[in-house]
Amino acid sequence: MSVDLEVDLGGLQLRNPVMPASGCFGFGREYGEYYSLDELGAVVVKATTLYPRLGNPTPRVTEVTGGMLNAIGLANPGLDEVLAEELPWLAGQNVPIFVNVAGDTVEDYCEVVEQVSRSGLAQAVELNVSCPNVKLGGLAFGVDATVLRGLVEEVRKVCTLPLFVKLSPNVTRVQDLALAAACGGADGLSLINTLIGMQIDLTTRKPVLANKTGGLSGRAIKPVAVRMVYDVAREVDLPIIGMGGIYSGRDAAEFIMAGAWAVEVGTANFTDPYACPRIIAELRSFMQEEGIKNIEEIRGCAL
Amino acid sequence: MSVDLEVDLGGLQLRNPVMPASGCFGFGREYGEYYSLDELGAVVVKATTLYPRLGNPTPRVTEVTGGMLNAIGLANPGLDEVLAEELPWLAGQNVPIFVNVAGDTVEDYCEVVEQVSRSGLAQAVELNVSCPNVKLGGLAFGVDATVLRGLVEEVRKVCTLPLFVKLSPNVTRVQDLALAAACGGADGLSLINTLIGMQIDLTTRKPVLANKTGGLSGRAIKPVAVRMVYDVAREVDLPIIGMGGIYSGRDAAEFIMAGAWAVEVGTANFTDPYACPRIIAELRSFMQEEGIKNIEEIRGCAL
Amino acid sequence: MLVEENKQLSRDIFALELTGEFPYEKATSGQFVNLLIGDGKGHPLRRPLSIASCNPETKTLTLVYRVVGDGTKWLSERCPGDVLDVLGPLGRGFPAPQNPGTVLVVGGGVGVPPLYQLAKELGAAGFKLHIVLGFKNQDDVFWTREFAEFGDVVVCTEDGSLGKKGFVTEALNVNENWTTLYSCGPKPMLKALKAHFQGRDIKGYVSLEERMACGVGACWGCTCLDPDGSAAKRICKEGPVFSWEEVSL
Amino acid sequence: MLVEENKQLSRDIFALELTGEFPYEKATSGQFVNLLIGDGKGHPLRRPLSIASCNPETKTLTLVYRVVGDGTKWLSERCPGDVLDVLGPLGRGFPAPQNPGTVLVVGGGVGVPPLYQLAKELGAAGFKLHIVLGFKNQDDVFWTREFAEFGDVVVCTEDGSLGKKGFVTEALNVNENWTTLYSCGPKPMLKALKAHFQGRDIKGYVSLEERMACGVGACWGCTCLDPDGSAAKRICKEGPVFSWEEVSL
Ligand SMILES: Cc1cc2nc3c(=O)[nH]c(=O)nc-3n(C[C@H](O)[C@H](O)[C@H](O)COP(=O)(O)OP(=O)(O)OC[C@H]3O[C@@H](n4cnc5c(N)ncnc54)[C@H](O)[C@@H]3O)c2cc1C
Ligand SMILES: Cc1cc2nc3c(=O)[nH]c(=O)nc-3n(C[C@H](O)[C@H](O)[C@H](O)COP(=O)(O)OP(=O)(O)OC[C@H]3O[C@@H](n4cnc5c(N)ncnc54)[C@H](O)[C@@H]3O)c2cc1C
Ligand SMILES: Cc1cc2nc3c(=O)[nH]c(=O)nc-3n(C[C@H](O)[C@H](O)[C@H](O)COP(=O)(O)O)c2cc1C
Ligand SMILES: Cc1cc2nc3c(=O)[nH]c(=O)nc-3n(C[C@H](O)[C@H](O)[C@H](O)COP(=O)(O)O)c2cc1C
Ligand code: FES
Ligand code: FES
Repeated sequence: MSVDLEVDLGGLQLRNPVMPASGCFGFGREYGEYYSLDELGAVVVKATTLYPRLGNPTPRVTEVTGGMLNAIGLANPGLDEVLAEELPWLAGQNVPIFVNVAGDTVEDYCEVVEQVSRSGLAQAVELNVSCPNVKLGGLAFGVDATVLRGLVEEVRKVCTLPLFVKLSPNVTRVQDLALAAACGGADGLSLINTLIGMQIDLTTRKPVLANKTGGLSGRAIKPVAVRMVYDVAREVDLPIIGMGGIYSGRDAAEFIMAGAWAVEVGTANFTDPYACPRIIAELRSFMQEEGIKNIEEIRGCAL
Repeated sequence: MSVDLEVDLGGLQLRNPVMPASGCFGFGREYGEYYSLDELGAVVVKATTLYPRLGNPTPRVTEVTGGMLNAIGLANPGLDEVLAEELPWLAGQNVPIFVNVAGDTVEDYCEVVEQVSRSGLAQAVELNVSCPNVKLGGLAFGVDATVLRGLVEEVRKVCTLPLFVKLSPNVTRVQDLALAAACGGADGLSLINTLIGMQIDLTTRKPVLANKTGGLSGRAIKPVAVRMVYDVAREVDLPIIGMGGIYSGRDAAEFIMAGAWAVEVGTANFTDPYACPRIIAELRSFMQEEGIKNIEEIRGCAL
Repeated sequence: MLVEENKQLSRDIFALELTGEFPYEKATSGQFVNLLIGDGKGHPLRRPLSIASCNPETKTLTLVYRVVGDGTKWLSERCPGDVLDVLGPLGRGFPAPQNPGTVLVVGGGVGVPPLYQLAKELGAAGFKLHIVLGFKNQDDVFWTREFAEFGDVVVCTEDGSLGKKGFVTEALNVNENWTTLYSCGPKPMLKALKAHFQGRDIKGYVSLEERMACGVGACWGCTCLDPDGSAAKRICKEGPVFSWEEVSL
Repeated sequence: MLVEENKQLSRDIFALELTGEFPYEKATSGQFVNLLIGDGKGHPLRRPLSIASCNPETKTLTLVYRVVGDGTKWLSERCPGDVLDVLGPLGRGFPAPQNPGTVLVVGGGVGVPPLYQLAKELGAAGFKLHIVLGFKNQDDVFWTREFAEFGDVVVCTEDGSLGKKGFVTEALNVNENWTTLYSCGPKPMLKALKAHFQGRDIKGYVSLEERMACGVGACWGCTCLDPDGSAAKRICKEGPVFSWEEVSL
């Protein structure tokens, strides 16, 4: 049986619903040495900020049962270099580009989004309003509905690309934030970002990460992520990109059944550099075995 | 080296800081067949409500990577039977008893707490304001600071026992809820209850649990739990009982370093019926190896 | 316990023979054990499997399981000499018949194995048994010869590829003089049996299944309701065997 | 890759010899591989280990590791014939010396192994080597004889239980005419070395360690800073080997 993996993500045509998640795939160059990036549905690049950032002190990453903690702190080379060096290279790889954008102020966000829109190098913007690692800004936008709506409204004015808002799971009711983003003018929603966690080193008796807390990702968060996708899909009528602990085609199918239109793969890349193409192949096999002709057939079927 | 495992939990003397968590240990009878309950620091019994409850339809439990989901729905025999049949038996086992109390209304909570206080059969009350499984009540109390404070204030009036409030992790800032409970008159805090999650059966294409969502527990939630204990310990000056994914003495030590005075062990009992006494022994060995004489020496040392 | 043998019985059914320390004397037919998968890190919940046979003399315990997921797949890969963490015996098994006369034993699929120990016990106690075993098709069939030692055996397959074609109820004449019925298998089969014998003078026992967490009665994960839906029973503790009157199917 | 041998070298140090498919030709001294622990389910992050020796002719790769936690403990239990998932070679290794003259090679603890491949390469290229190897005490010492093939070797132990007593710096006369220094070991040792040779005309290279997630440059988990703290470098991609001028220790 031939199955159709294509998805129309609110106007954006993807050849399949699988894309690497922001921060877990750099700007594509590194894993581009392992396989051809045009196999992917899209590439979501590292959070880009107006100015270069060094990020948090190290250690920034550590393993926990079923996942990892990270406190990268939005380290990135800054908008100018991203536009000059990274996106032009990636734009030559024949794969849609989502630029993940972060900032400390509404103005920063707007400036980055405007320049990315104008550059003609990207196909969509993913607004990172939930990075739990940066003490200034970041967190605040993603956890308060009014603040979030305000941010999205301003960004919307300067954004000529499809605008996805990436939600934080560290909130009481994620669907309220999803609605706020929708009201602000988002074209779609990405979820979930990492859960805030901590690991303590029993020898030093201090937190392992220099930043003390870090974002939990990987298999451990999958049930929470599936639930949040489900909660949001039931209340908001926008395309959803689901993520959180996806390691296999079956995991991807679970998110799609919960209401996701597409999925992102983060931590799994670190365990298996070929995770994304493998997940695409596994999703295709799963659909063949189950006689599912296209993604829409199962999208949100568990709702 | 001889180490001292005793803890003074705000006036309550425990011979060690390890107790089984509510809902994972019935009223003590079942695991009491595997070892003597007086080895434990205390026993926290199943959530007790004013009237008997059948709970949610089955399936109510399912395994996920690194943990499980449950949607028991507060099934319990109700206050009268608990007071007549369960607590008298457990009170004969020479171990302090924490009665976990749940309800739909402030009046229900107060009625149960008052009768438990009067019964003379319990040493402490743990207020379950965070059970994510019951559609009516439960959730609402634990996620809104004003509502929570109001509940705790009313319960406080009728509670003559040490009053622990068990916090929900499904909130934006757990420390705000902790403060609300403290202002309401809590003597201590227990955290965390389960994170809300979902698992979808790829064959039926529906949620596995009849209740659709369930509470995530086990190793998967440990980093989130440690972080929340840490967050609360920094801002609230009350004894904390930490829990979430504790499987070993080292896990228990991690919570204590994050600021917990004692710990509860839930899901681990299902994997290993001897989990609690094993964890006590492991904690003792850990302290011996590290030359830690008593629990206070490491309590909150990572803060 | 120690794996003595792990033998494939049919397409996806295996018989696991265990030996070593176990309270063999205490175990009765219809009870189950709760098995740890690996070191429990990857699989925090144990897997409940019925006791198919338990022999205190030879000190062997036999479990028969169908490979359906990760846990049973892992089990199917165990080899003689491997060590398994086995909790049990758990729950309440089949009670002895209250009346003399022919006893009806009806099993479906992986509901068949726990009835083996039962048939053995009833056979030893001198009861006359009529045994009906239902399977999907001939590839699923196992242990029919073993049961024949204790009574007359009728095999049914849904597609008729072996024995009688159809469901087990079709092979059961309600007018026969059976005094007690013991059954284990998929819920629809148990329901059909109860309906089939509705109003007849026969005592019925069913063995139920439900997803379990603790397996010992501590978590209330595995409950079923009594017939009027007013009280809950724990399948792992008050069950897994119940009389027809005790539960709503 | 296939485990050929997994030999205990000292108290908690093991040498793992691997064979099978690997781009041996591409690997240079100072690079590392990233090893999957088990099937990766229990341990989602790979473990970085330096290439201690790589032989394209015999198609063998040797890693030397200290057992410090779960991952390395699991590694130490692998047997010949076991299969490992090895990603690499990764990162940027030791560059060739820019000047002729005696080369100083200084290793501490598990910083010693990556220098073995380096010494082998430099020895083959005809360089004269002075090798200083530091360990905690005599129970930790390994491979000193192996290094002696390529130059003169000085062994130091912190407690003096073997060789010279004290830190490696104490065994190094700054007035000697060394042109290049290659070092790998704990950060305090690398810092002390840099301070020791401050102002001397010697080119220094250090191999750094940091907790890693991807190991390929994609996550920015493993960065260090340049000396004025204004730019970040990824240890797994731009490193793990850096010249003294490139990084702040
Ligand atoms: C009292 C009792 C006795 C049983 N006896 C037998 C037996 O003798 N032979 C046999 O083949 N099977 C028996 N089962 C069913 C058996 O427990 C499941 O097939 C098994 O747990 C599946 O595990 P898995 O990891 O392969 O499947 P998965 O689907 O990967 O398991 C996921 C989770 O669901 C649970 N689960 C899945 N299917 C069932 C089920 N049918 N019943 C209960 N829990 C389930 C598992 O225990 C696990 O927690 C019995 C079940 C119960 C409750
Ligand atoms: C480029 C590089 C090369 C290395 N080469 C060697 C070598 O040749 N021989 C050797 O013995 N060790 C080497 N190390 C250190 C080695 O990676 C760690 O000792 C190992 O990862 C510990 O794993 P574990 O599971 O046993 O310990 P755990 O403490 O259980 O590991 C927990 C997590 O912390 C990480 N971690 C722990 N210690 C270190 C460390 N020192 N450096 C980086 N990550 C760490 C682990 O990778 C894992 O993600 C190297 C490290 C790096 C970065
Ligand atoms: C090392 C690391 C860096 C990350 N950086 C970003 C980031 O820059 N922007 C962002 O929106 N999310 C970031 N994330 C979150 C991921 O994109 C993703 O939402 C999360 O990891 C859950 O998916 P996973 O479980 O598949 O990893 C990062 C995650 C990790 C592990
Ligand atoms: C099956 C089950 C039932 C539970 N029932 C209750 C309950 O009745 N009251 C309560 O406060 N918490 C209940 N909990 C939550 C636990 O007490 C504990 O907070 C949580 O499981 C985290 O700890 P763990 O990871 O060690 O299991 C239940 C948890 C499980 C797994
Ligand atoms: S499985 Fe816990 S009560 Fe039955
Ligand atoms: S470990 Fe990911 S960039 Fe170095």
